[in-house]
Amino acid sequence: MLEPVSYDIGRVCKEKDGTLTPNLIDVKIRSYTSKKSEEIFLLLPFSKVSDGILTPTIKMPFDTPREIAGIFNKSHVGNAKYKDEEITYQIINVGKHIDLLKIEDADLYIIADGRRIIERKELLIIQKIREKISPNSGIYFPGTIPYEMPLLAYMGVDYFDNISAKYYASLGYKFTKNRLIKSNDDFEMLYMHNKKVIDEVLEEIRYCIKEGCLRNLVEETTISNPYLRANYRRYNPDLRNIPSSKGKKIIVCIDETRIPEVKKYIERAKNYEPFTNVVVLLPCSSKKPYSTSKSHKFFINAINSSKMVVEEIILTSPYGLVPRALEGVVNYDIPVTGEWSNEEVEFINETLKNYIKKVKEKFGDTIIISHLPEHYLEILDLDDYINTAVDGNPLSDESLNNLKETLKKIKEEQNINLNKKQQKIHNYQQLAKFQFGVNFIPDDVVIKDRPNKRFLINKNNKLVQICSLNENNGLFVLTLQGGELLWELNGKDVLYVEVNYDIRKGSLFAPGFKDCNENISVNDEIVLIKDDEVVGVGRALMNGLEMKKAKHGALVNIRHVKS
Amino acid sequence: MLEPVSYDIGRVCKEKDGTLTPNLIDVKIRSYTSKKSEEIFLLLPFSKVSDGILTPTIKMPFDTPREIAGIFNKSHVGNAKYKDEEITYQIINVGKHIDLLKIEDADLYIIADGRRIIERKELLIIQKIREKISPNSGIYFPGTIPYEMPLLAYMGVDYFDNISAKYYASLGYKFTKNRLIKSNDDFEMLYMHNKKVIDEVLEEIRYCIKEGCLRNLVEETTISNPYLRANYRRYNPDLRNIPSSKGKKIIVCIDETRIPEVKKYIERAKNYEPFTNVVVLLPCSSKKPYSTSKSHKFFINAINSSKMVVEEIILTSPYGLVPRALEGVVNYDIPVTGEWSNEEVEFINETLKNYIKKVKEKFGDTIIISHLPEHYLEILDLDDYINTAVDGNPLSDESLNNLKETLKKIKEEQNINLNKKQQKIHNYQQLAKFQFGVNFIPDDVVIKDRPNKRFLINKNNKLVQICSLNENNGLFVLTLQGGELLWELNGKDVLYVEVNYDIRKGSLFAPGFKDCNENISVNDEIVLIKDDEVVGVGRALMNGLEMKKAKHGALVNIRHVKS
Amino acid sequence: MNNYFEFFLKKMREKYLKKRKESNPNKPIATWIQDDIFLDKSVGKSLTIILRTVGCRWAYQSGGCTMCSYLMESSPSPISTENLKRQFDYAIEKVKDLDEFSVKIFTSGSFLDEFEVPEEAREYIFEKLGELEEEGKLKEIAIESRPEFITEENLKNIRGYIKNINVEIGVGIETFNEEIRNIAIHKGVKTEDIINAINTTKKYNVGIKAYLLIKPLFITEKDAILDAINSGNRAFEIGCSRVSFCPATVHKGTLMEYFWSKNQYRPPFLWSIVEILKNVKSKNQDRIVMCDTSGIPTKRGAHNKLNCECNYKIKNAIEKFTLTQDIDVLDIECKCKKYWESFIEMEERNIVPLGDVNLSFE
Amino acid sequence: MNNYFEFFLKKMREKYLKKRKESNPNKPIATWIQDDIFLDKSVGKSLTIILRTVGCRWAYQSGGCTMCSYLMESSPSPISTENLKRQFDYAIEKVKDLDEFSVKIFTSGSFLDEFEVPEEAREYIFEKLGELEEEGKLKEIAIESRPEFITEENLKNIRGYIKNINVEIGVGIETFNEEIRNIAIHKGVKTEDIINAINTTKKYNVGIKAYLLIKPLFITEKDAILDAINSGNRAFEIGCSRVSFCPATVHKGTLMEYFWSKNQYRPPFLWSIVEILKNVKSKNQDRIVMCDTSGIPTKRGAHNKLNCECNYKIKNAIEKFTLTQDIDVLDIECKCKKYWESFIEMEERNIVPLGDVNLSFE
Repeated sequence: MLEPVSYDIGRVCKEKDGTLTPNLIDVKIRSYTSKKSEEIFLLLPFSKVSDGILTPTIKMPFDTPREIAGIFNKSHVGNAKYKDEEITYQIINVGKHIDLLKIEDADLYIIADGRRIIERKELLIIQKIREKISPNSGIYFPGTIPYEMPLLAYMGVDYFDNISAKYYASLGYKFTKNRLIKSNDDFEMLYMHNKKVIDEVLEEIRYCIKEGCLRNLVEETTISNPYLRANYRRYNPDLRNIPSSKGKKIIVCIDETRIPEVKKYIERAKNYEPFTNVVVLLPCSSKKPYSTSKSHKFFINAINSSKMVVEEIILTSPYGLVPRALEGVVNYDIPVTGEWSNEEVEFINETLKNYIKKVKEKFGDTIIISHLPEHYLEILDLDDYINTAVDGNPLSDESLNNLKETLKKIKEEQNINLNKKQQKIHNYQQLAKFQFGVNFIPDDVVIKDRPNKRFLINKNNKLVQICSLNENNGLFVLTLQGGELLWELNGKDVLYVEVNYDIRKGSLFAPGFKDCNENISVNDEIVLIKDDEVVGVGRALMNGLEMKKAKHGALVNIRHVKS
Repeated sequence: MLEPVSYDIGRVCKEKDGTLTPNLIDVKIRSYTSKKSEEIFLLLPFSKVSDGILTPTIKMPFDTPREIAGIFNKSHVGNAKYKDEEITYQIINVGKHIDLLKIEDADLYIIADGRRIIERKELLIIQKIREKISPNSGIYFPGTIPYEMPLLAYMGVDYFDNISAKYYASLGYKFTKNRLIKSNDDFEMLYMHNKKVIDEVLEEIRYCIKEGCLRNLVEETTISNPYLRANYRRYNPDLRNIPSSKGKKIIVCIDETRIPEVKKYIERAKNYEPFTNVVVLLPCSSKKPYSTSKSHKFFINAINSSKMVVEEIILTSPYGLVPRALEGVVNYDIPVTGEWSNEEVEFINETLKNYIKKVKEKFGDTIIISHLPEHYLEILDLDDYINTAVDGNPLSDESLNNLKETLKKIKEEQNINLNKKQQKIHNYQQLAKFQFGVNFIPDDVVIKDRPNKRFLINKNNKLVQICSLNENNGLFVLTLQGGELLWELNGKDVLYVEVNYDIRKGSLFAPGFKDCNENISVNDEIVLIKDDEVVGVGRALMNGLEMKKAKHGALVNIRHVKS
Repeated sequence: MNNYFEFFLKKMREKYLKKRKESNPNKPIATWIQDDIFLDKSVGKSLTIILRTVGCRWAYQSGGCTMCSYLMESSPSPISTENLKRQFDYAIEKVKDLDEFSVKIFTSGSFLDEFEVPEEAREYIFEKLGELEEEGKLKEIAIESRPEFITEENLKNIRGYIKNINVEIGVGIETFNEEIRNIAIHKGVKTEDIINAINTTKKYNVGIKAYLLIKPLFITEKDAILDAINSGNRAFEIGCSRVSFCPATVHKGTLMEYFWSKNQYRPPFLWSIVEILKNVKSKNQDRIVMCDTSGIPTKRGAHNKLNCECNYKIKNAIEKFTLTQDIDVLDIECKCKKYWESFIEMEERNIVPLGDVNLSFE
Repeated sequence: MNNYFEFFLKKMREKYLKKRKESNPNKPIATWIQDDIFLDKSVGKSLTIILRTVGCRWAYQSGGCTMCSYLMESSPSPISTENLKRQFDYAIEKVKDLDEFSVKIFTSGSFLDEFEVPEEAREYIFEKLGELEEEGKLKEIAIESRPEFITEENLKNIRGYIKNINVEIGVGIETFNEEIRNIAIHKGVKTEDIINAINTTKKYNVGIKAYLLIKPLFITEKDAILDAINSGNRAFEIGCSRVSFCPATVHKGTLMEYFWSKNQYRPPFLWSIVEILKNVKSKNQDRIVMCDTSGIPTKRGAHNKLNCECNYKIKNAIEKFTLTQDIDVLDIECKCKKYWESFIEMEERNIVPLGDVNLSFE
């Protein structure tokens, strides 16, 4: 019933009539008993006969002892009409016995006893359901309060209702985005207000997913609620539901080392290989990519004028360590207070140690140069390094000159003769590994800078482009030749999608899909395969696992097709 | 122009007409030039001649170089009519040169260039102003966006306006509590909506101050804004603006060890003295006070049945360490994930070490018994202790029995014979030190439990009550005799307020105030003094420093008066 | 699966029964006189006798019903015929000065079950009652029994002593929804048995008073309302002589208490009861519709918003209605009714029954 | 305090002047022919000559005005009388084929200041212009000067050569608010001096064209509007022959640029200019009100919301207005006007001038 439009851990989907989710769902819910009775009596002011979701008469309370769970129908499946469409639904009512959960094939999954599930911090059941079901199926979590909705959407819920607006209005409570306020306003005013707050929160959820900042909205709405916060902290989202680089500044104010964006970066960057054993540690800059900042222009200038080729490594929260090669994929804004949390210190030192270990493994000896402000040195747990920022200020003339002279000396003493151009290619190769898991850029690649950065190889005495660089997110965009090269070198290790028909430019829909690499993340550049041959390249609209479960809708945006 | 009604770092005040702040202020602002010109021309659609705040014609931009700061009027003072009242105002316009700030005596302080001050993270200027001015004076911060308001109110701002609603509506932006959303709604709809959001945030600010949860609202609104978050983190609020115990559950989801409630507790608890050298470390419980929880009933039962008197110490985040004596003053709700942050671990170990040091100083030898769940032991940095929770579960029959037997054995071996009743009195004495800085409960105090907990001493062969215990916030409530005892024992070291007239029950107003102990916090129990004699006891309505600067309004709630 | 359920209920029952206390076998559990409505709609006095027996056989055998703990008041040691006679004599003494009254004999089980009341005791009691009938003092008698004991034999026996006056047997029908009766309530009674019992009693001109439970476990407030209305109407349809609604009250030691204590069961709203009574009465205007009000409006019994002032008003109205059968006395308004309506809607969305006001954010 | 300010401005000026380049001393900075409006409201051609001199004495002495960097175009090395003559000759050549024209001579300073234009050069120029007047070709002449050089002697001298036609001296009055003129702009000219100069010119039937600056530093948009309206009306009141508004454009190396680069100064909105022109013209319907449009609508010049389509429409309208003096051409609407209104209100509340659209949250 739903087609995903965009992902940011949570997802925005489109209904057939164009309505976007997460949103309110307009279905009636009642039990078989009610239905039957309603057909006989029509006396209650609030009951009207209509079609909708039918629930079993007897429901399972949350703390139902295991011994008596058998009397309840735990997998209640039915058919209903929704917006002129015949849909199947399953009601999920397993109380605290999540192991009893048995997912059937359905269009809509309705979570029973949501109030209790939230109270008892068992929200992870949502993830369990979402993992198993088709991206075209919806999850409906009834009865929520506004501040619960962002976290639920983050976990994969598509549908809500606004009955809580009425319920809490009847108790004299006024909604805000974060709490319920006791109010003297009359019921009708409170009810209208509360419904509006729900609409606004839903609008903000959809907005934030599209803008890639749903996590922030979740932080905002869970931070004053220990239950929700605990549920949030325990949730390990599927990192394939965010792109490798968002192409937008992300905001990180808490949980620095634990947010999905950072975890994803760490996962992807772990294969980074250093180019040389002379490492210059640099501070981060507020402007991104770092190299466009004033301070980094000074650093780069000092390094270049030494004629020395070094590993430029930026130490930063929340990413820990960013090699110059990968600076294009990180873009973030953090509160600048000059303080580091213990988590940050630990994280930065751990990643730095791993990195140095890697340099040592490759080159044996290693020279670490710290060109960092004083407050970095306080947190740095390094044994042996040269500090070139002598006065604690890496931007002072003295420090910059010191950096230059130090590098010059090292160059002379060690007689190092590395090629800047080779490093540049090396860096792009590392970026390719970051993006695709494997490299496909040959050492003799030709790089053109205008009108945009393009990468070409010599094929049959002709230069053909294999990819270009998207300056916005710092990632490569494949050409067909690039896709072929990737496939040639790595086969099914690459991010491929296999199709079963002759594709054309546009969208790959579910029926044309045959198989794919499950590691595909949303927005990944992918190679399209048919009968073991590259037939095109494109961009994934959902992750690989989701593609496999999809029943309809577009899976891939096909950009180039082999003619 | 304002009289404080309640404090929670920020403050709610009452205007003469009963309006509560923080709120919108209805004053006109324009420059002398405008005023003069408006008198001549009335052609601009948006300008109407009326009284209001007049600003100098020439204003100082934020980055004005110091050399030319001299051409600006940095302390612009004037008179205006506000709600039929003649008020004085000062416009604060010192750009980045906060050292040029010179506070004049005024009713209203208007912060010029607020947009830039926020952007440049110089919000601490608010605190600088608030420190110096009378609690009866207001601070007006023009031009704010909804999510800036809670932090500003937390820092001491009383007045806002809703001009940003219009400004951003004209740019096509819709307010939420945390962000601006690009919208296609028309100007009038956006403008109405944005104004409503501002009203709602202001209502929530007032609500949260009264409920004692303004910090939570500030966390919610700063967490997605690195600028505001940095300003928040750099802000060290005056801890006298929260009571020693809120008497309400506080919510702590982030910054566990840095929040004012914890800092205040640490500050007050640092004088705690142990009763014995046998210490049992216990885990916290969700129910507060701990001793009313199921688990603690088991612990206490095991301890009591050993007939051993021990120091019961609860290890917990965010407070670190809570001796049984002080358990009544902490009441909090935290996300339970079973994980500790490094900050929490460090903090807990530090406070524990300090505590053990104190025990050793007093008693020499110390026996530490850990009766904690397994995940506590992982974080505990203790050299020498007995673990009685043998199976990792302090609630198992085995563990509880083990605790009891261990204590029995210690009692026998060490031949310890402490009196449970003495410990009880000791604990109340420690609580008195926590609350008043000094103890006033004699060792031979008589404690009655019904109808409420009361403390009596023998005076001229008559039992007279010195205080009772407020079960709600775990603190003492003084009687006149209690006040006299406090004053007798400690003089001006106690929390006293000196008056200059013969008081009656009710309120002490500013004109009757003479002097006070500056350490008084809001809600503190205080002793009223006249001519060096106790004349009554009461509850402080604001902190001591604020009292000294107050010009009108109630300062103290006088409960008992010497007849 | 149902076997696990029964096993669980039985163990729960056994565990709780350990707390049962010994008591005087010669005194009934309770006995009192009250105003009551007779089948001819006249109002008079009734004597209620709750005999102390060994208790309900179904409760012993199968763990019993999920809301019932009457077994706790029964006797842990055997009750002899002699004991029962003395209990009856003790009670009947109370009406010796009345000119006209009815007698209602309950056992918190089945009066007709020999396991509880041996034949000899039963005949003794009927004989005594027969005498009172002859004296013209006895207006009606009522006893209580599960349907399986409503046999031709037993009825013949009764009518041997009680010749003419109205005899009614209260039967805990609870509901006509078999799923609710046998799963949610665990009554162990089929609808078929009930119909058979009714047909049998008709032959002997004995009435059946249908006891209907308002809001068993596991169903929502709305279903509870609809189910009670449905069952009330059905009871009259199939020939019950009157209907007595019993709004659920949370008994100690029951499965209902287990869920209630976790705030996963909420006793019915008084608004729901009012709705049910109005509805059933207006469809059966010449019939007697009654409602028990014990437990109202404590937190274990039926209640609206706790502490709302309407609680006692409605309780009184229900009592008045039971006596007068006047539907208009139930016309009561209170602004907390909005909460009831909202609760019902919220609960339908939550699918699973909600507990009492649930302010998890506080 | 003001001394520090002047010292700062001077240092700033000196620092920036180091970047000044040498140029051909025999060519004027610029010269062009354009459509223009004469004092009698007829429209014809005018020749503008911007002479290259050593530049404005005030700028050298005191650091000059906070928005002006014309000194950068002046010559770093001395300009001789001979050079000036050649510049003039070069320029005047352009109108040799025209039948009727006016001549406007500017120096980016004061034409009447001997420091810039030696007496001999000035007399040479006036002589030549006198000849053109006699030929009947010259319709009007205009020069530019700070008021301190508008002396009886100088005027007598001019009128010695230029007998009858309209002579106007452009004076950078900027505003009639002394605080704004002398602090915010740092003009170094008292209102008194201006009035004296006007009185002097009147005696010689020489006109004064008031140059008024729209939106100097340190004042809000609203104040800028009101100040410009005020000053425009005032200028006519005290006898200026015409008013020419100059919306501020951010020049390089100025204090204005310093604040603009930090987004702490925003050039005026075109809506503000429209408001000013409409207002002043409608109060002075028989007078000529002009407005410079250079720099419009770049981000350094006056503009509405950048990239809004109304920018060029309004620029054209202003140019048309200057030529036709028809106020109706300024009746333009665009929905970005709401932003202008809101900006003004927001800025009044912010007290200190705002920068351009300021989306700090992005």
